[in-house]
Amino acid sequence: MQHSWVTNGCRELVDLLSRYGSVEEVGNAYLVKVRAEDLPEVANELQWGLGGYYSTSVGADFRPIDGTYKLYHIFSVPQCSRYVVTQASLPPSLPKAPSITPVIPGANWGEREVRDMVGIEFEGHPEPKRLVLPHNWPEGIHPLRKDFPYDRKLIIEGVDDEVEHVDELARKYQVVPIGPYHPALHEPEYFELYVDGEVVVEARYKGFMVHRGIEKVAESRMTLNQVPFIAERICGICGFTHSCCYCQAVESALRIEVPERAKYVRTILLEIERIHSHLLWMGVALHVLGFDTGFMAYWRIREPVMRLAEELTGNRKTYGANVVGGVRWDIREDHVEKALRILRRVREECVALTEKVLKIKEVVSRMKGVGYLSREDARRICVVGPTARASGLDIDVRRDHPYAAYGELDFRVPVRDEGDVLARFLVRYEEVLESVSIVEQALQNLPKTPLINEDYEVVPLRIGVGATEAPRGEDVHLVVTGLGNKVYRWRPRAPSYNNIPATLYMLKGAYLADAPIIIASIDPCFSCTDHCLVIDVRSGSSRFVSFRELVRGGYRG
Amino acid sequence: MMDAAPLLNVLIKYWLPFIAINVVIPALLAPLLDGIERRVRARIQCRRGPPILQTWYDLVKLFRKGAVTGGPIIFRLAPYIAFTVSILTLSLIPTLLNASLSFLGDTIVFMYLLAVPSVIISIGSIYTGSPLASVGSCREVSLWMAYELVFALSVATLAIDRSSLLLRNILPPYPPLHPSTILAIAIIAFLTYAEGGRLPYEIPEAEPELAGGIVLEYGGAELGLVKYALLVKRITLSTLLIDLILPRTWLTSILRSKMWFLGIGQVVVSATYISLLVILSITYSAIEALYGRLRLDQALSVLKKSVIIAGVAVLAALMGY
Amino acid sequence: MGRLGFIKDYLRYGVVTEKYPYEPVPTPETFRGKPVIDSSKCLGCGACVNACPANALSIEDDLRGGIRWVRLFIGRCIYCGRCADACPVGAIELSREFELSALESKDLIQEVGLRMVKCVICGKPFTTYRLVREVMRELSPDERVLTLVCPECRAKLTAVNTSFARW
Amino acid sequence: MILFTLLIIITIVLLTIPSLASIPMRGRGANYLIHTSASIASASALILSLLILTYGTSLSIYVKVPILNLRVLTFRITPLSAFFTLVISLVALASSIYGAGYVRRFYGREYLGHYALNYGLFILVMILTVSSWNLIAFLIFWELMTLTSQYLVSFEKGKASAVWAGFKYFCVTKLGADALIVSVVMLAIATKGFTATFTDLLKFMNALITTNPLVGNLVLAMFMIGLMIKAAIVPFHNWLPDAHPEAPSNVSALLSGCMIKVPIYFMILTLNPLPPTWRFVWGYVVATLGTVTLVVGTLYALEQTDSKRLLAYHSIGQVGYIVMALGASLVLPYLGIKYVALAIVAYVASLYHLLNHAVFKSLLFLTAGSVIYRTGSRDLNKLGGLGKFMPVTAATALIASLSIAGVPPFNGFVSKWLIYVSTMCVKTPLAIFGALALFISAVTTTSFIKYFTTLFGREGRVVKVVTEEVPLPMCFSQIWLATLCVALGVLPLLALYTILPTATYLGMNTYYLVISPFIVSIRGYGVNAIALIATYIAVTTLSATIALASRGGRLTAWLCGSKLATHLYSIPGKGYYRIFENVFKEVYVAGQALKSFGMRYSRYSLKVFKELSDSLETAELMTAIVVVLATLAILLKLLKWW
Repeated sequence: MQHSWVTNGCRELVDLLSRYGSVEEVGNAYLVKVRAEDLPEVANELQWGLGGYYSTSVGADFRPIDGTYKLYHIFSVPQCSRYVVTQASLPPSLPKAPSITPVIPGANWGEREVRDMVGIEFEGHPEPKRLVLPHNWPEGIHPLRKDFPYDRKLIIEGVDDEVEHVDELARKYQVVPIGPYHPALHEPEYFELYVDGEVVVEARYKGFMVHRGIEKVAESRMTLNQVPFIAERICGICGFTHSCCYCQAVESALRIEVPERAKYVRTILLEIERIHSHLLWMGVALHVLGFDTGFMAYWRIREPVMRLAEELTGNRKTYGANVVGGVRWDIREDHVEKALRILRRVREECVALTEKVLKIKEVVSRMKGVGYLSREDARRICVVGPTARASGLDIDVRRDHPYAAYGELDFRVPVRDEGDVLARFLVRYEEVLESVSIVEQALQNLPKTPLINEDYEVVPLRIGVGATEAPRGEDVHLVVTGLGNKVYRWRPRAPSYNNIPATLYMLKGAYLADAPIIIASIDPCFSCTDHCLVIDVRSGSSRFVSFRELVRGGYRG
Repeated sequence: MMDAAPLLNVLIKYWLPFIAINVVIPALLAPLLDGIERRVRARIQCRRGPPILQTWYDLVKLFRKGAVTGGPIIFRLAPYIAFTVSILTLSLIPTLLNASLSFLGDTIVFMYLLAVPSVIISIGSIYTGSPLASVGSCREVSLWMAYELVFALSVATLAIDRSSLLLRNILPPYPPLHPSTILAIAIIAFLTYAEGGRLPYEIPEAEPELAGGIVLEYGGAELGLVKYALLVKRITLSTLLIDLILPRTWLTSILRSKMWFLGIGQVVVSATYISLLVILSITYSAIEALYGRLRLDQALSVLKKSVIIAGVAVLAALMGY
Repeated sequence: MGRLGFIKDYLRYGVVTEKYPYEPVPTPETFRGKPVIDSSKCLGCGACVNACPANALSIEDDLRGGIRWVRLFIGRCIYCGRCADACPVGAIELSREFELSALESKDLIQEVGLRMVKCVICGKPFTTYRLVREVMRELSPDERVLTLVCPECRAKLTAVNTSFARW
Repeated sequence: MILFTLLIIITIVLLTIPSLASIPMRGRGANYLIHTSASIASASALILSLLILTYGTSLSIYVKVPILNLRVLTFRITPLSAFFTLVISLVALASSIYGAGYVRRFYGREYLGHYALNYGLFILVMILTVSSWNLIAFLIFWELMTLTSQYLVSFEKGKASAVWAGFKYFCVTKLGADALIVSVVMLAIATKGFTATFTDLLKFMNALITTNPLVGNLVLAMFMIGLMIKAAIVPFHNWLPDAHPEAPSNVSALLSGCMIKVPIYFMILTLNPLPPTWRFVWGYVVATLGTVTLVVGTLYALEQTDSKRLLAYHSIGQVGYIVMALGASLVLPYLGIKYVALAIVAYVASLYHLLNHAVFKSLLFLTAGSVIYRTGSRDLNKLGGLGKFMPVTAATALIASLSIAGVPPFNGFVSKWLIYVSTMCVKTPLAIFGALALFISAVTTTSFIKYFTTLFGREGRVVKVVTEEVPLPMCFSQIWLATLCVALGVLPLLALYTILPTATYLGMNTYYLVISPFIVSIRGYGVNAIALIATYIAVTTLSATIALASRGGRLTAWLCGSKLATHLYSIPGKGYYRIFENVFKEVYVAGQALKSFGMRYSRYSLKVFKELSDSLETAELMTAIVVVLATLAILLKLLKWW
């Protein structure tokens, strides 16, 4: 009775949540205000009791507003088609919350990032080390606090010597570094593999080396409608999904109705992005396995898709299409024809090529049984996307939390139980075919409505959660709208953020030669995962590079 | 008027110039063949591919660069030694002309010299302590051990058959061609492919895995030399295979009896040699384009199987087949 | 042999890569390349500067010379086309040109200089002639005078007016 | 003649009197006394053996018991024994000079007087063993060789592993000696008794084996087993990898370089005069065992991560090469006149490799010793980066590694090449042996890539030792042996001049050698090797000037501003060839079977001696055994006399 405004969704979920605090429905999410000490219990109930999936943690400095810190944990509850955002207010004097990592190991990174960036301490965290900030960053300075200006210059003394720390494991085995630049993926990352013979005994990851300060910049000096353009630059491949996710978060926060046609266009572009991303990955996977002919062949198939995206949006990367309230460019009738033709060809060639590739012995033998991730581990580390689906977790945001036009289209979610690299390859392959079919359906059923709804008002301090299924998995954005057409807090969480910790599990017991394909198999996007502030200088000291300096750097060319 | 025959005799007596030609021309040809191979691979991948001379351009570019690292002396010297030895190896087998430094047991010396470049570069690479270069070097020598076993058994097969370890005697013409000889030549053909560091066996360098592996630490002119040494090694291996199947003396003698004028037989043989080299390059690179990389243990298992085949060949040769 | 299928593919598709630097690559008509400011149309209103998410566009008033500079630095441009959306007169458009490399970063800057109007009261340049002309076209003749007054002076004037009204 | 006598006297006197004299000395005195005198004695033995080889004559010496007018001890320095004396004295010279520096690390820790006694006697006894010409002399010195070397193996009393290894070594080889003794006793009973010379024995043996093959072969087999245990032929090899590493490194050099060669002398001596059929059979037996030995020994060496243990396993492997070639030289003449020349090549190869192995293996042990001297560690998983501090040791270790690997133009190459030439083109299983040997040569190479790079290359993984080059005497010995490695490789005729007299002495027709193409080819190779090395040197100096002129800066590894623990990036020794070992595990399974046979044997021998050792101290045990032996000998002598 007290929840009569709850329109649909799980009674059970609402009952559970209302035991801990007041529940509010925001778009496709429930916002529940809980006490900090209840967090582990709530997390346990949601993840293990109800069968939900932990997504991420967000910290926010609300001191200018109500004098507290806010800590959000986001959970996806697929069977209710709802996200759950738990909000805990922490006192400004000593922001402290019990850690949920002991309950959900997958929360490890999320909490550590909150600790680094906002300065909320987590009690009982099993690994209370820095994640994002370098080791020699001064204590007590947290970049995402509101009293830290975005263009503040911070000269840091000393050298980050965390890796110098030598433990027994390193003494016993050979340490093989992969990185700071991955030989095949060409992205900044650093894996430390402890190798016995050529077998990996243990692996460690150090990332967040190229933080770009996107969140801070967006919160500080961009307007609500400019953020989509920086959001899509979080990733070089799945940019559209980020801008879409952001727009959905804002739309849900501000209760903006998006026109039907815009939803369809978004769907089409999202799926085109998935097709080219998966084809790219399949090519790269073959390159990592040394089979360059297959690599070139997949990219040959991918090229028409890129050209199609270029025709539809004016940019090979579908950049610049999304704004809050809709999309900016329409799909013309003649494009529909052309797109259908290209998609047909892509499907045919992809099927033929994959059949050929799967007959190549050495390629298959190097994927089969390699990089095994069990269903239980996948669940505990909260992996998402094809990595999860290849380990038997049947989750897909498109189906579980229908957004854009997915609710009206017919598609299948491929799931496999093998949990190895080959399964991930096959899941992606099947997804390409599904995506082709989704785009075809969407193109054929484009509704005739306006493209964009710009008739909305920016109400400050509304919370919205946006989620999309990026090619690599669930992409979650949390937005708190701000005063003056701005964003108060925006936290994008890319899928690789949840998937990278899984590689450490997969690497154990693998051959060193298989490490690159295992790392590549989650289709990691290190630049998605890193998005903050520290840029490294050759002198060996790290410093905070202000936005202005970046501007000047740009001029220097 | 000067008679041609005595001149020729003099030249044959002083065969050193011949050997020089035999060494220099294939060495110059090696990067060119690589250019062809790159082109062929590109075409199979539906790419346009670089110009044929690209490998030469690359090498020249590398030679003009200074070294980046000042590593230990053995590391710095290894490329020079490797390159010298790979050139020396060429002098032991007939290439363009039918002349070589020939002495008893030269087959063994040939095998040893063929191995020296990778051994010395492995030592140099591990010496630097670079993890990926060390792993690459260990892979290189692990593979080499297995190759050596197969190679030794096949050479033993041929040597048993001809009762000689003189390379000249092992090469054709073969009086009766035994099945064991054919098997051994087939195995050597496989080895010339695999030992050339071609794709399913291009494990020590493995760019996506080890970022260049064994040659990772080298740069500039030294890298150029290492790469050149590998190219020369490839052409040496191809030459070995061609020598095993091309009946030079027979061809020359036939042509000498038919054509009266000077040297035409030699010209034909040389032309055949070069065209066989090109054909072999095209075939090898086409095969290479169609394979992925094996893991070291998988590659060694394949080689273990070929050890068994080579063993069968030796046993057959011992029984007189 | 499955492998030979790849050779068959070559025979079927041929060479698919382009001789790009030697041959031009066509771009679709919807392509968004380098933005071009039409200096004959630009009013200097600054709508594009506000819209630009990447701060590629900027406005600078040279008060001494009385010139307003509208600058576009392509090094920062993300080719989103928000400036073209925002421009009231269609002075900025995204061309189909994409070969943007330059030897010096200053080659990547487009500048449009617009003469500014001096305030009739304080004499300080405050906006461009074109903008004033455009605004005047919309207004009734008796309101037009105010367009030549800079915002500060106008604020003072309004304050005086309202105080009169109160009195 | 006077010169010979003088040299013999110098050798014997300088090896006995200082040894005895230094018993009461504890440290420095014993060190300098014994090593100086041993060096001079070795040098004189070297000259003596060279003289004998040059003249090609034999020298006989008798020790008479005046009352009975019996020639109790008979010695004869034949060209063959002179060759072995040469090998022993070459290594002993280096080892003694090296020892003067090396044993300083025992000052104040161990009692050097006993070391001095055993060290001097050990060298002398080895020389006397290969010179002994009757049974009693052979037995006495054979046993003394075991006793003295056993003491040296377990010299470091503080180390339990050393004491245990010495004990195991003693037990195993003692049991081997028992087989030997039994056969010798049988022979002695059958012939003139213990004073029977080898000439008599061999004559008798020939007769016996033709008339009564069963008994003859049984006696011969007993004798051979005794020798093989001492030579560490698989499956009797498992004492060696324990014993050799535990000795002080200069003694390890002697053990691996010389002592395991002594049985080979007796193999040559006994097997060569056999009737052709039995020669052929025994040749095959020996060649097969040699091949098994070289394969198993070297493949096991591949997985070692202890520097001296790795070298010890390689000693097994290299003895396999020697024995395999020896077997081939016995087999080949039987195949026809065409192969007689090949047989001589095989024989030459065998002795050549023996000489080479003595040189490079002792050098390798010395370099390992130098590393121990400076760092105190033998662990290839931990050591590293010593090349910067110990350039001489590193350079000599590289030369020795390349030599044992058989990389041209070093000495190992020539002898291995002769082995392949003599075996690979023969239409018999020998060809497979040759091919396997060629493969194992590759394994040896990779193994020494590991040995060299782990010790001297990269950065040390765990032990970061600030260290310096070893003292001068040690450097000198290493350089001396390294020079020999190069010289014997580039100028193979040097070695041939010492080997050919032994062939003539054994009645091989060197006529074949002169006319056969092989010796020409050896000469031809000599020329080519010089050409090769000339090219090497030219190119390397040229490139060195270029390379060193363009000296680039070295950058440290960098991780986006973080420091990296780069020394942990070095591969530990165990990681080098793990995958190869896994894939070729069948060899190891087979090797394990052989090893378990050996283990069973050694366990048995240990059990036998365990009871003895429970009640007796090692020294007492030695005396006890000498007494027992002497009594046995006297008893038997009396029996005969009576």
